[in-house]
Amino acid sequence: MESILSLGLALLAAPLFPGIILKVKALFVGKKGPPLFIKYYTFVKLLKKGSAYSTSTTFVFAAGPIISCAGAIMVLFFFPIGAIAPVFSFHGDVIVLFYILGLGRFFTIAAALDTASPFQGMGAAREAFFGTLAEASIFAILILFYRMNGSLSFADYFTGLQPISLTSPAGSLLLLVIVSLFMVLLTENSRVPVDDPATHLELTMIHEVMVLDHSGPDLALIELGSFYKLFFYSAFITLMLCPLDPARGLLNLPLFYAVLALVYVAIGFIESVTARFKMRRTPKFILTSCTLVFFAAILTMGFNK
Amino acid sequence: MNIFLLSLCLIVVGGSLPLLTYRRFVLTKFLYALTTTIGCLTGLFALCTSYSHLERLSWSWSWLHTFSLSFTFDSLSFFFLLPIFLICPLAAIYSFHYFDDEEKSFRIAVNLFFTNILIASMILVTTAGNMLTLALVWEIMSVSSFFLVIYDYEKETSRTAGYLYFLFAQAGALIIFASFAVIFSHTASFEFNGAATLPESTKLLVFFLAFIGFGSKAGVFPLHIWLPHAHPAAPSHISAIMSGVMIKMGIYGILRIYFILESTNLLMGQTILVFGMISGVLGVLYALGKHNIKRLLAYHSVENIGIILIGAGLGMIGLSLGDLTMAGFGFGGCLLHVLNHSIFKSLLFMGAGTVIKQTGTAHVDQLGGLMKTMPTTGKSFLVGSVSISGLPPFNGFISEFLIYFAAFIGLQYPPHATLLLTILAIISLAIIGGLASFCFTKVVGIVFLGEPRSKQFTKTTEGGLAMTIPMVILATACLIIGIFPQQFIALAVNGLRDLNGLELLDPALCTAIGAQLALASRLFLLIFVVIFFIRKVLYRKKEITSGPTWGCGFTQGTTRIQYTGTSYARTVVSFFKPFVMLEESTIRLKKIFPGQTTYTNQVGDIAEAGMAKGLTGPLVNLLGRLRWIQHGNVQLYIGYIIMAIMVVLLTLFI
Amino acid sequence: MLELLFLLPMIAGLAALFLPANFGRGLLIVAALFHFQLSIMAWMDKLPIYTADYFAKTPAGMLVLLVTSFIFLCISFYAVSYIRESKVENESVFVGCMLLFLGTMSMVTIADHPIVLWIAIEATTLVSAPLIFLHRSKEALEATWKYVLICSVGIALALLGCFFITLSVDIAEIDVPLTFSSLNLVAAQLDPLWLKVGFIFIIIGFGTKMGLAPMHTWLPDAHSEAPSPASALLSGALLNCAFLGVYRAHTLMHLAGLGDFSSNLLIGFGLLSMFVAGIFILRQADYKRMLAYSSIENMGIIAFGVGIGGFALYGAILHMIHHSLIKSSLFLSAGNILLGFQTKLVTELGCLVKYFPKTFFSFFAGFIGISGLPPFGIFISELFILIGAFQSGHPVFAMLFMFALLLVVAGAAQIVTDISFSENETSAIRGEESLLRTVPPYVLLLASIILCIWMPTEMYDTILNTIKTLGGTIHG
Amino acid sequence: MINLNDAVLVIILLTILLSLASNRLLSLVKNMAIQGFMVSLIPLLLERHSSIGSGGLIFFQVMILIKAVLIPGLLYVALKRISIKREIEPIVGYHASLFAGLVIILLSIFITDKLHLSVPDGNEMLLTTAITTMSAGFFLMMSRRKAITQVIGYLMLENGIYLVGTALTKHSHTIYVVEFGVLLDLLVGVMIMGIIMHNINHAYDDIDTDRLNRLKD
Repeated sequence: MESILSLGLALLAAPLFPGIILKVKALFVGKKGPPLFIKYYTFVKLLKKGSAYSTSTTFVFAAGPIISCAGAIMVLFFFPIGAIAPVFSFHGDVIVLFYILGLGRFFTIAAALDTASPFQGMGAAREAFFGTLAEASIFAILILFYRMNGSLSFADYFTGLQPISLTSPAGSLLLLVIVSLFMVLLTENSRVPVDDPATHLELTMIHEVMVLDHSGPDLALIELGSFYKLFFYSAFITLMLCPLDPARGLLNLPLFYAVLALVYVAIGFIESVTARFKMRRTPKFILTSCTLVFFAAILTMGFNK
Repeated sequence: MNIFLLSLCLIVVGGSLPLLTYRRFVLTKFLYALTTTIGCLTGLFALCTSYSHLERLSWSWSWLHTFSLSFTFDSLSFFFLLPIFLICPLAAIYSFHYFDDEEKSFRIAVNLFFTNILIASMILVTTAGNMLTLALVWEIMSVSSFFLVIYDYEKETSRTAGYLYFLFAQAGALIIFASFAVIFSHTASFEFNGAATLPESTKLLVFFLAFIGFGSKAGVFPLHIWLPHAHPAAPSHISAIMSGVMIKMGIYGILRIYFILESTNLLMGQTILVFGMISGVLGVLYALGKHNIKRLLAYHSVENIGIILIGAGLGMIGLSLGDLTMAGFGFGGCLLHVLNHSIFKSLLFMGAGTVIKQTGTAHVDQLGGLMKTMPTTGKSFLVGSVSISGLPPFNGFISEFLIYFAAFIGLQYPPHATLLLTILAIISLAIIGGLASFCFTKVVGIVFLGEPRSKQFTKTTEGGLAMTIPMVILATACLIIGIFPQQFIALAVNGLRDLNGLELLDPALCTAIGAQLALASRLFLLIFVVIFFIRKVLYRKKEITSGPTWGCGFTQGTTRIQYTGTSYARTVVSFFKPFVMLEESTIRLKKIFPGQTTYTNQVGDIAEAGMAKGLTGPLVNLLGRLRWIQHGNVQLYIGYIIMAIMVVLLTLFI
Repeated sequence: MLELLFLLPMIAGLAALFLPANFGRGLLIVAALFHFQLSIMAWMDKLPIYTADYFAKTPAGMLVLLVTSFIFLCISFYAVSYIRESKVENESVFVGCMLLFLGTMSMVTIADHPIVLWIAIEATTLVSAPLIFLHRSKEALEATWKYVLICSVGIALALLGCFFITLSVDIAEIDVPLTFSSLNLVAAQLDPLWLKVGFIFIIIGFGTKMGLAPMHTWLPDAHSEAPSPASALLSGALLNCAFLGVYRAHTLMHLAGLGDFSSNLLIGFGLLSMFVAGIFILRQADYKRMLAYSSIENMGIIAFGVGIGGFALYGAILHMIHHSLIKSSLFLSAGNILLGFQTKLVTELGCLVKYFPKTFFSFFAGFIGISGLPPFGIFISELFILIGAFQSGHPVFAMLFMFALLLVVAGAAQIVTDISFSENETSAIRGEESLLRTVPPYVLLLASIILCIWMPTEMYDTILNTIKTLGGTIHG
Repeated sequence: MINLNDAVLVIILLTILLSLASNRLLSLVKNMAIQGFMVSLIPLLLERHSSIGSGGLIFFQVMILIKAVLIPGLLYVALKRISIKREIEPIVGYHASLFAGLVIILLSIFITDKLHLSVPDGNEMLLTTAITTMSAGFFLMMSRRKAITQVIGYLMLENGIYLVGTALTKHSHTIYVVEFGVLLDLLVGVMIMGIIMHNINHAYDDIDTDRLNRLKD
């Protein structure tokens, strides 16, 4: 019951946090910024609209948003939000979930290519490339976690006997992981410095250009999916930063959401102080994250036994 | 057993019939498809009925007075028979509409004949009960598939492919024979069961020889060179059989030799693992760079063989470490991936075949928008693509998951080499998965989605029913395995039942995960369906308009403005440059108002180039220099004789 | 009487030299049939020997005899059609020499006295020379000259070798009849040094005839320039006969306890021949020469197998039989190609499969067979030789053997696929594919397949008897 | 008293040196006739052959007939028909050839000495001659261009081998029928070579073996 409650809360609250990012960015340039609930407003607005479909597209175009959104939601089903046992969990679920996210990416790309637009193809190529590299980083993280507590599910990572946190025996290594995961977060959720949807120049965009042709409820689904995805990555980092006792149940949530908000603030901060990388530097950026974790994983060879 | 023989007879007879009736073209194809399908289904039936008492299935004949040809079944052969009996009938049905050139009726009849010889020989390979038998049927398999590869012999590429294939098959077979010979020289018998008594170092030698030999058939990097040539050359349903089923015989051979040796040497597993990783990553990389759709698929076979080998390697390491769970997951994943790959790869080859047949080109960048004109092919191909990318909820994911699992279990073992290798295995699996989905978004996106890149492809039509039905069946199979993984994992683990060292494996350990995976797949499907209906509700009574794609300000875009596969893959391919020999040719923009520009690239295979540069080139050169021996002068020839006498006499007196 | 085996074809041959051409063809077939029947009778022990000082029935000889007789029978039918279509001027010489050739070869198979063996082998050279020169072209002339000169020189050395063996008997002061069968009984007492020297000269001498490198130089010329039926006989039958000479000497050496020495020589010459053949088969421009080099390779394989001994010996004997059948079939098919396209150059022909499908079938099947693939027997013989090589502890040799095999297959496959499939503009002179010319290659191939599937017990026993003296075995 | 045996051997050696030095084909043929005759005489002069039966006598007569008369005769006829008188431009010149001949003799003596074999009755001289004859035969074949010289070289080789046969082996093995067969082969061989030579001359207007250089790889 607790699990379902926390899941429901997360599903509802996720669109709130990107608002924080916008707020932070606005504050940095000395503006007031949009209201915190801006994402809800746009979401509802999009739902009300109709759609225009390109004559080039097929059912794949429509399937893209559904699948990517379903994937993101699915991940939350398995994630211990606020160290509260998730709805479902089994040994190995992390692999499934990251592959589900991969499926979402597959269809987003396919949908982009379905429009026959040159820019969308370009964005798709970049998304696929960076996604692949990020996947390597993520699996390196999983290796490290397995070395640390021998489990392969989110629930065990944070609610098990040996939760993974900065305070755990090999916690020092986690610093590397947090940095790396943050980099992955930026990549996977198309944030600055990897991607900047706000440039309004299609040639330099990655994710945003792929969804150019979507409109109305389809676009709403895409937005929703990206909220959940960002929420998931941030929550992941949050739980590493601040270990919570699973026994306390729902009482964890306030602290959890507070730290989570801090992660979003950090994203906003990064977005405000850095500019987008040149496209050529991006692979190096992601590779750095991969190397960091890999290094950490190698270090565990000394820690155990 | 009698039913089994009956099915074998049916297959051979079904293959021979076309040779007699080729003048009645349609009848021939019909009879062929019918008998072959019935034959394979009979075999499947025999398998199912005898599943519980496999040990009774064995028979042998005396051959050339002293030797015996014996055929036995165990769980491993049972499992490898599955893809044969499942894929081959579908390929036979597919051929009904694929072959439609009545002028070539005799050639087609010959092709059908060799197809069935190939099927029969593969069945015999999996059931061969001793080394001599295995050697014999192995060679029959090579010969018959050679004829299938050179079906289009008018084309230079087909002949080259056939030639390469022939050479690799011969070389591989010789090396396999050598490994048998080493066993024979210790046991003085052709039976498999004596091999366990070999000294440890000899076991290693036998295993490595067998690995090279069988590996060249399986397409392990760098012995895969024949593969990307042979598959595009052969007719598509033949590629489906060869890639889907035949190259798995190489895997079968490796596993068989490994298990008869009963060795627990860690080196074997590690070698297999390393080669698996190399094949996997490089296979998918080269696939990315290829523009011919069938060649691309062929490189994906190399990749998938890599994944299978990673599984097998992890299984072997598990066995050496005494961890039966790891072994079970490794081998189980390996076997399941064998089945899965045979399903989605033959689906993809059939899809590619339909595309090539209906459009007349295999070049990815010339196609586009086929989803609208060939919906069934397109949808099945999409399913196949998702499956081969190893994404849930389709079958490819299930087997990759098992292999991941084995690798993660391996993480807890101390030997540093093993640990490092398992870490690398996980990373490379991740990279392979990522690149594979990269590659298949390219294929699906460029070939089936978007707009046709050339006018002539706007009016393509769907292939005949006989071509679409097998694809639909296979696509359904992909989904079924994804949604009901327990049964299939159980099937794969059952395939390990009779193998040495794995008798104690508790199937429940490995199959338990199946239920969880099923849960995950079904949950995902549920969420998908829910969102799907919500979306439907949302769009009710909404205004839906349609128009051209927004061109970002370009108003007069032609269909040629679309992104091509070449440019799509370019960044990744150039990222891996030292391993991928990228040759680019482009016209640089110079003027303020630049004229027309082009960009093409070729991705060279380092193994192929390396072989040409490091082995065949110098060898041919050297041999060419030696040709002066036959100089034409009688005086010189007599000199040779004197020289021979002198040399030999010297050896006598020294 | 056993002597009829060579007397009958010799008399028929002499008669044919003087008979009108039309009689000759009939005579050829009749004599071939009779000879085959005699061979069968010899196998059934129906022919007593009258001159036991010179002749004897040995298992190895019987095998070669049967193969020779069978091949000759097939070729005789082919030859009749060939003569008719290729306008041979000197038909009676052709027929006569063919029969004399058969006679001398039969004499080799039953010769027991070393010098009689020598005489018979030298005689094969002399009677086959006119066959090679049949078409009277400049190339044929050159080939004949090289054939006669080099083979004569080589075989002269074999005579020297025979004298040395005699010397070894003398030095040991043993009084036995000078026949292989009696020498074998006292082999252990013979003088080892002279025996070795004798063997060296015999292997060089008969090796010249057998086509072992580096004495093989005449072979590609002669085999490619001879008319196809004669090439088929040269490759399929004559080489075996020369091999028989080496084999006899090797047996003697083995029994004298010098088996290692002779084995090493055989292995060395065998491998060398295989490699030399490989060099020239790769990128060979002339398909008949390719076949000729392939014969050199196969003789190398046989020598290698015999040298290895044991299990490989069984393989070598099998290889000899199957190579004869398949190679003669290939030469007959090559003859059909030559008649059809009028050229021996690979580059000038192509698409055999379209123009001459029947010939294509036999040619390609022969290629499959010679490459060591089932269902043809060379598959099994090469496998056994390979296994034998490993078993006897010669892994390095075995690897070289495999490498050489591959080299040859690589070359041959290229040529054969080119001939069979490549498109060619210079269109062919479309000859008819007459039944008489297409069936014999099939029959020969079929024989190889049948022997690979089912071997008559008598033949099996004979092979076992053959290899028993050399310590060969089929039980590991 | 001069050892008749040795005298014959010396004559044989002389013929060898002569044929190496001679450039006239006709004198080469004559040389061969003398050599053939002398070689045929050797067995008769050997002591252990003293008890020759009537069969043996007939055989030796036939041998002299073939080696000293028929074969040189055949060569003579061939030479007349092709009307070529001398060997121009040998591969190894005449003076060098003569020198090579001397070296060959020395080597043969060395080999004979080195072998220190138990040649019956210590006929080292015979063995030396035999080896020299064989080697010189090979030398002729390799150093001359004309086909006929090569035939002569072959004959010389054959003579040498024959000398070895008689020198080394006990007479009890010699079965005349067998040796007669050898001679017959030799005769027919030379006959066939003569015919081919005739054809070569016909086809190329020369019997230079350099022309026979078409078949090669």
